[in-house]
Amino acid sequence: MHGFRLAAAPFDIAPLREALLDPRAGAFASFEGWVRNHHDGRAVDGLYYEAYLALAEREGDAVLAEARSRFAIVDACCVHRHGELAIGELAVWVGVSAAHRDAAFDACRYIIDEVKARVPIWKRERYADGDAGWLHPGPVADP
Amino acid sequence: MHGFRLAAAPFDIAPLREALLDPRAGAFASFEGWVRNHHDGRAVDGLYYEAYLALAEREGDAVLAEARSRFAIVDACCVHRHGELAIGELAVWVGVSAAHRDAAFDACRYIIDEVKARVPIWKRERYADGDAGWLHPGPVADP
Amino acid sequence: MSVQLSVLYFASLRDAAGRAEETVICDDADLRGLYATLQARHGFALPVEQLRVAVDGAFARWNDAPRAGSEVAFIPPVSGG
Amino acid sequence: MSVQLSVLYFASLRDAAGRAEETVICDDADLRGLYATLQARHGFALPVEQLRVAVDGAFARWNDAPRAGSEVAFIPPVSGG
Repeated sequence: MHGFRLAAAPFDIAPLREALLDPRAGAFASFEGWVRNHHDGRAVDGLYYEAYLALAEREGDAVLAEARSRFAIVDACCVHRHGELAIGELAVWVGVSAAHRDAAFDACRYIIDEVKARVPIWKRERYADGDAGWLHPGPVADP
Repeated sequence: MHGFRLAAAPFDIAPLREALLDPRAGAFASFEGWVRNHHDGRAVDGLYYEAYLALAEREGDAVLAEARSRFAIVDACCVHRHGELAIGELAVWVGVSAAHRDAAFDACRYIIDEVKARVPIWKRERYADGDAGWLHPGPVADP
Repeated sequence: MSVQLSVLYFASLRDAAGRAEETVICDDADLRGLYATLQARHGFALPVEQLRVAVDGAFARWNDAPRAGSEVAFIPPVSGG
Repeated sequence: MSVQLSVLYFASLRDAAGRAEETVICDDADLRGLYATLQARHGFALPVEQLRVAVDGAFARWNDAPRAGSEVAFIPPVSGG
């Protein structure tokens, strides 16, 4: 069983995926969040993720435990970067193995949605115009 | 722009994923179908995929073109194995990059569903009891 | 009028026909009739309603007329993925 | 009765407070009152309704009493992923 992990530096996804391989699993769904070069119409140069490490790992593990109990999956794993990231860098990786694809897709979606909603990690974007700012979504979540 | 491809031998997914990296993309969803060790309660030893190669490539490309026009994605790719496969081997890989995760997940799901429903590839399972058979799903698709 | 064409068999149709391809002299008015003829010859279990038909690598219609020199494929329900 | 505890600040709260952590002598009855006191001191823009609160690395309730020696963290709306 694999957990939620925070990574201070770039990480390899191949071993994460391999750890989820299982002869009972016919389906594997994964999601990656990459740093993109725009946000709400503004050009982005890069970003910084700050995390409350102890609570983020606890809450991330809670999300994975919920996914295991709600969906018929074999295993799931999530790794989230913190620190400085450049455009195109991998920010978050989610992988889920399951017997069938419905559960794999649903659990993968559940995990990334809950991680984004609940895990104490904050994004500070640096814009091409020199401005920068923390993203603190309001009561209505960003689309 | 990447297409649908049939592979007669095991293939690396790292270069497929890398080819979809794009500075405009913030989201990447992928799906893998693996050969599992059971089907409908029967133990499976391995399987054989037969494909009508010319039509499968044409139909697979049509599925990818539909995904590009229906969903706000950056790019998509799908590779399907044919020939003999052992338990745990990768049978199909789908990757989709997009600005946002909704489109990435929806397009990835659309592609694997349509490939399974329409692309002329047939699975012959070998069971542990020595039996074997072609899978020809009836008018009501398997769950 | 007879036309000569080739027919491709896949999966369980290939097992039943005992071959992957054969050359057929066809007197049928359409591809549906061609399948009925070959179904009777080889004992195919799959009814035409569960199949699709392709000609020269593209999906075709059952009421298309068989064309001389074409390559006809009967497509059993697929099970990739 | 006063208790001494430490407070962690993250993201925009840290920028506004000018520090990541501070030791606080707290006279407030609950964590909600503690945030109000620190909000007035540092000029935090975020209303308490948009925050969550954690004590010693686990989520807590706003009406929990501040405990001596504990580590309190105010959690602004998150934006990981």
